[in-house]
Amino acid sequence: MTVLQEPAVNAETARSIGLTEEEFERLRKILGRDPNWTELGVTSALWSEHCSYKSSKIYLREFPTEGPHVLQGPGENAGVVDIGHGWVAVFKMESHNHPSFIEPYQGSMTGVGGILRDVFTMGARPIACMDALRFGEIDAPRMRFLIDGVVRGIGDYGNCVGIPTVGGETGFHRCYNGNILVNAFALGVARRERIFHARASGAGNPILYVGSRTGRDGIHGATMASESFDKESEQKRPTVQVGDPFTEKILLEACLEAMRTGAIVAIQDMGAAGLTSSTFEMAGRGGTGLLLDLDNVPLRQPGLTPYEMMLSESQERMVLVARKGREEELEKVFRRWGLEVADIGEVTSTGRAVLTWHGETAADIPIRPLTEEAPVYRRPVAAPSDLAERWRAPEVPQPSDPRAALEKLLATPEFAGKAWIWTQYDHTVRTNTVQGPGGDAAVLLLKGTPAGLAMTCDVNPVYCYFDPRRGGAQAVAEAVRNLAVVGAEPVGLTDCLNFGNPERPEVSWQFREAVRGMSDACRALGVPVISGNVSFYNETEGASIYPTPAVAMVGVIPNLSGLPEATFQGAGDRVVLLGEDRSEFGGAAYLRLLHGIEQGRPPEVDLDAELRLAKLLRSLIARGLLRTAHDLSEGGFLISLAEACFGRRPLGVRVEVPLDGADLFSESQGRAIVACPPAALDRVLQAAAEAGVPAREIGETGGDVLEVRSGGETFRAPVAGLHEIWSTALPKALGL
Amino acid sequence: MRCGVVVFPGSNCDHDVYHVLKHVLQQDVTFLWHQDDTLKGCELVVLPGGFAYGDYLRAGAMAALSPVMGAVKRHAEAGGLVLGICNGFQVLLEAKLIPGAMRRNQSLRFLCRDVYLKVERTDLPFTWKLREGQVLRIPIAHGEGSYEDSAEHLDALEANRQVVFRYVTPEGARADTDPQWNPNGAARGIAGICNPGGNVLGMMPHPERCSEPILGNTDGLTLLAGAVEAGSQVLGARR
Amino acid sequence: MKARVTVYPRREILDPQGKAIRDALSRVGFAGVDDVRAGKSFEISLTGEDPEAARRQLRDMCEKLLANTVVEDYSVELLGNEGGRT
Amino acid sequence: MKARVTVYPRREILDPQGKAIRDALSRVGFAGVDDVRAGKSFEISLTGEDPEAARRQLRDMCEKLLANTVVEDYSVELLGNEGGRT
Ligand SMILES: Nc1ncnc2c1ncn2[C@@H]1O[C@H](COP(=O)(O)OP(=O)(O)O)[C@@H](O)[C@H]1O
Ligand SMILES: [Mg+2]
Repeated sequence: MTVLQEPAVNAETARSIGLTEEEFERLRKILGRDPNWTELGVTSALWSEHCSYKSSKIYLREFPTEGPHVLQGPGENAGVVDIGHGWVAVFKMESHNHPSFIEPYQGSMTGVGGILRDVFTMGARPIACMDALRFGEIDAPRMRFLIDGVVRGIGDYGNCVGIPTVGGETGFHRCYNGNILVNAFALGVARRERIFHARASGAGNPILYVGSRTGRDGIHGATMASESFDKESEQKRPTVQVGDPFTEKILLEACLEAMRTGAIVAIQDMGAAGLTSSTFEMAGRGGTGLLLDLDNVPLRQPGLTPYEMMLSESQERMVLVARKGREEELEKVFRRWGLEVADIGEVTSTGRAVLTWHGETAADIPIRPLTEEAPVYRRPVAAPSDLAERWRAPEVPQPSDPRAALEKLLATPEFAGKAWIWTQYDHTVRTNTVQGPGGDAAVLLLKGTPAGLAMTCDVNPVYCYFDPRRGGAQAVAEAVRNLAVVGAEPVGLTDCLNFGNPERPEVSWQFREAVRGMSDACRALGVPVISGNVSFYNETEGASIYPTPAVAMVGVIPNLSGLPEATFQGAGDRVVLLGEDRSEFGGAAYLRLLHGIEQGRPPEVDLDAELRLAKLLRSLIARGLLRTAHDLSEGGFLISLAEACFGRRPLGVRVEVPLDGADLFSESQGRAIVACPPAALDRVLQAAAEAGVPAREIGETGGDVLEVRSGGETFRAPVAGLHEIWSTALPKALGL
Repeated sequence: MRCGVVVFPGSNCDHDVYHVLKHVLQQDVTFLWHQDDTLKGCELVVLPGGFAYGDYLRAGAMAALSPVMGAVKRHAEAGGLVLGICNGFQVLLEAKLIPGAMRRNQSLRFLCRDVYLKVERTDLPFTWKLREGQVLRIPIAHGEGSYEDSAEHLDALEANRQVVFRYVTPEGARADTDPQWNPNGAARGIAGICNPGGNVLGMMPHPERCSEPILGNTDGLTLLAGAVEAGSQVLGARR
Repeated sequence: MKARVTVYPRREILDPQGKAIRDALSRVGFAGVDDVRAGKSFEISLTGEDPEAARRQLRDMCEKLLANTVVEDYSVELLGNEGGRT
Repeated sequence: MKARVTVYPRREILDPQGKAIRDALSRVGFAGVDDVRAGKSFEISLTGEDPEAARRQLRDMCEKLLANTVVEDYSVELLGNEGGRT
C-alpha cells in the first residue's frame, strides 16, 4: 500500500486548512469517526466561505429572486432569464480579487475563464463579457503593474476565446491599494429548451472528466501544511493557476456540441476547489452518490495525492455525467476537438462520495451533510460607532472657476475616458455589438430578432462606505438608469459583493445593510437577482476595502431601430435635463477629487422617481423621439454634459441651467440629459409632464464649444481641448 | 456561389463570416474542417479571424501546417479565390501563399478599433466594386498585425501592385509613422496584400464586422459582395 | 559585454504554449519529442566589463523587470563580447 | 537529451519589444545597457541519443515551425541530459 506523507489529522491541522474547532467536531460527528487527511481537505474546501456562503447565506435570502422572466435563480452555475423570441440569457459575475493581486495577468485571465465556463456549462453560448475593476491610487506600489497585468489578462483571454468584452467599470481609490478588485461578468444565450443543469442523476451513469490535465495549481494553502512532512517541498508549493484560453475555446465548442448529442445528463465546470466542489455539488443537487476512481484522473505531473487531486484548481476542466452506454458518442466529439476524456467514476444511489486510489478507499463521506447542510453563521453585526460623524454634512467650497474644476476632474483617472482599457479588448467579435464600451450600457443584437440586449456594471464604493444601504440601492438604481438611457427594460441582475472580513461586526453590518439596500431597490424597480458571488476577506493589514457590491444588470430592448446615443449626434438638437436637482455632496467626487474631502451621507435614492424616469426614457426611446440620452451619475451635471460632447465627432453645446457653482457637480440621483430634434421637443416635455418627471429645456447642440450659463455667469470651453484632456488622461497617468 | 469558411481549432470569426455570406449575401456557405484535405467544391475560401491554436508561438504558424491548407494551396494555384481575414491573413503568410510576415503591434498591445483603409487596387475580384482611392472605415482587432518584410521584398510588392489596402487618415493621406492612423506600425502602412495572381487576398481589418446597417457601418459589405459576385463570374467562365 | 537572460515558466506551472508547440511538432511528424517548454530569451549588451558586477546587475534586472518570479524562473549567462548567436 | 532552441528577430528588423525593455530598464535606473534584443527560447526534451541526428531534427523543426525565417534567425544548442537552466 502507498504510504502518504500527510499531516496528522487533529484540530490543529484542521485549523491550518481553515476549519474551526466546531467545524472539525461537526465533521467528526457526521462521520462518526476521525476524518483522514483527504476527507478533511475536501470538507474544508466545501465549508470554505467561498463554496459554502456560510457568513452571507442568511442575508442573501432577502434578495428578490423571482420574476416573470426568471427561469433559474441563484443556486446553479449561473442564472437564467427569458428574453423572448424563444431565447434565454444566462449570466453571472464572479470575483478573482486575491489571485489578481498576487499575479494580475494570470489572476484576471483565470477569472474570465471561470465565469465563461459557468455560463457555457448551462448550455448557453457566451456572447459578451464585462469587467468591473477597482484599483488603488495609480502611484501606489505595484499599481501600474497590476493595472497593466489585469487589463492584458482580461483582454488576452476574452480576445482569444472570441467573446467580446463590451462593458465594465474602472474605479480608483486608496482603499484598494493593497487589495484590488477584479470582477468578471459573462452572458450567454441559448434556446429556451436547451438549458442544462448540474444535477447528477441515474445510478450507474459514468462520470467523465474533460479538458486540461490536473496539476498542483492553486491548491489552497493546505499543501503548505504538509510541507514539513515532505522531501521536495519546493516542488509542492501551491502554484499560481495559469489560464489557457485556447483550451477554453475548444472546450467551449466541444461541450456545446456534446450537449447537442443528448448523451449528457449533467455537466459542471471545475472551479474553486476543482474536482471536489464540482462532483459534490452535482451529487448534492441530485441527491445521489459518487464513486470516483482517482487513478483515472489525468495528471500533468506524476505523484499527486488524492488530497491534491481533489483540491487542485487547474483551469479549463469540466466534469460531466453521461447516459450509460453513450460515452462513445461523447468521447468522439471531444477527441475530434483534440481534448482528453477520462472515465473517472460513476453516479451511485448511496448518497456518499467514495474515492478510491491505488486499490484503496481514499475517502468515504456522506455528501448532503457536507453540501446542502454546510454550516451557516449569523455573525455579530455592529454599525460603526462614528456613523453620526460620517453623516455630518460636508462644507462645500464653491468653485472659483467651474471650467478649471471641470478640466481638473476630466483629467483624473476616475473620470478620464477608459478607451485605453477597452480598446485592448475585442468588443466587436461575433458581430452583435451595436453599442460597445464608451456609452452608458452596452447594446447587443439578438440575431434573427428585432430585439437587443443591454448590460451595465455599476456601484459607488464611497457611497457604500458612508451608507451601505443607500449605496446598495444606488448601485441598482444607477444600473436601471444606464439601461433606461438605451431603452432597455431590466430582466435581472447579478452581483459581486466585495467586502472585508465578515468576522468584524462592522463588515457584517455593511454587508447586511448593502444587501437590504439592494433588495429594496430591486423590489421597487422590479429587478430580480438571478445569480451572484460573495468575496469576503478583502483586507490588508487589518484595513478593509470599502464595501463594494458591484451590480451587473441585463435588460431587453424590444426594438433596436432608432436608438439614441450617449453623445450628441448633430447641431440644432434641443437639450433637456430630466429629474430633480438638489444640492447633494455626501461622498461626492467633486469634494473628494478637488478638495480632498470625503464626508457625508450619500445622495438620497428616491426609488419611485427612478422608476418614473426609467419608464419615461424607455417610452421616449421606443417612440424614436431621442437622438441622445445620457444619465447623470458620479460628478453630476457638468461631467455628464461634457461626456455627451465626446462623440466620434466631438460636438459643442450651449446651455443655461438653474444650477449654481458647486451645484453643477452635485450628485443628485434620478437625472438624465436627453437631446431631440426641435420638432420633437414639445412631445418630449409633454411626456415628461405626464410621467411626473421634472424636465426643462436647457439649450441646444452645435458649434465646437461647451458653453454654460448659470447664475448670471457664463463659461466657455472648446470641446476639442476638453476631449484632449479626457481622452489622454489615463495613459498619461499610467506613464505611457 | 459556393463559399467555404475554414475552421481551425481557435478560429473565432468563422461564424461571423458565415453569417454575412449566408444571411446578408444569400450565398451557399459551408464550414471546412482543418483536418479535411478537401474544399468540398467551394469557389471562395475564407480563412477567418481568431486565434488558431491559440496563436501560440506565432499567429498562424501552427494552422499553416494543417491538412486543409494543402487543399487551399492547390485551390489558389488553380486561380481559385482565397480571402484571409486577420488571423486568416497571418495563416496565409505563414503558409507562404503571400509574401512577408506579421509581427506584434508596435505598441505591444492588442488593439480593437476602427481604422481607415485606402483602396489601392480595384482590378481584383475582391475589390472591383470599390473605387480607386476610396477610403473605407473598418474595424481591426489584433495584437500581431505589423506587416514586415525586407526592403527589397517590399519594393517588389509595390512594383507588382500587390498592396491592396493601406492604413491612412480619414482623408486618405498616408501616415505610416503615426500610430493613430497606422495602428500597428505595419511597414509602409500595409493593411492588405494579394498574391501576384490577385486571387489570394490577406487583410488585417474585419470586413465582416461592418456589413450590416444595424451595426452602423456597411463599408465591409461591398468588398465581400464583390468577392462572391466575382466568384460567380469565375464559376460561370469555367462552365 | 554581451549577456543572455533566459526566462522560463516555473517547472510546476502549466506552460500552455510549450504544450501547444509539442503537440504541433508531433502533428507534423517529429517523433520523439517528450516535452517542450517555451520561454523568453533576452540578449543584453552592457557597457561594464566586470563579469561579477554584470551578473549581479542582470539578476537584479530579472527580479525587477525581466522575469515575473511568481510564475517564472530565470537564468543569466555571460557571452563575452562576440555574442553567442550564429 | 535536452536541447535549447533560441529564436531572435533578424538584426535588420526592428525589435520594438527589445527597445521597450531597454527603455524600461533605464527608467528603473539600470545604467550601461546599450541594447536589448528580445527573442524566444525553447527547451526541448528528445528521446533520441545521437547528437547529430538531434541537431538535424532541431534545425528542421526551426525551418518548419519554430522560426519564421522571413523575419527571424534561430540557433540550436544541445544541453546534454541534465538541462542547462539553474
Ligand atoms: N474595465 C472596463 N472594461 C470595459 N469597459 C469599460 C471599463 N471601464 C469603463 N468602461 C466603459 O466606459 C464607459 C464609462 O464607464 P462609467 O463611467 O462607469 O459609465 P457610467 O457612469 O454610465 O456607469 C462605459 O461604457 C463602460 O462600459
Ligand atoms: Mg451612465
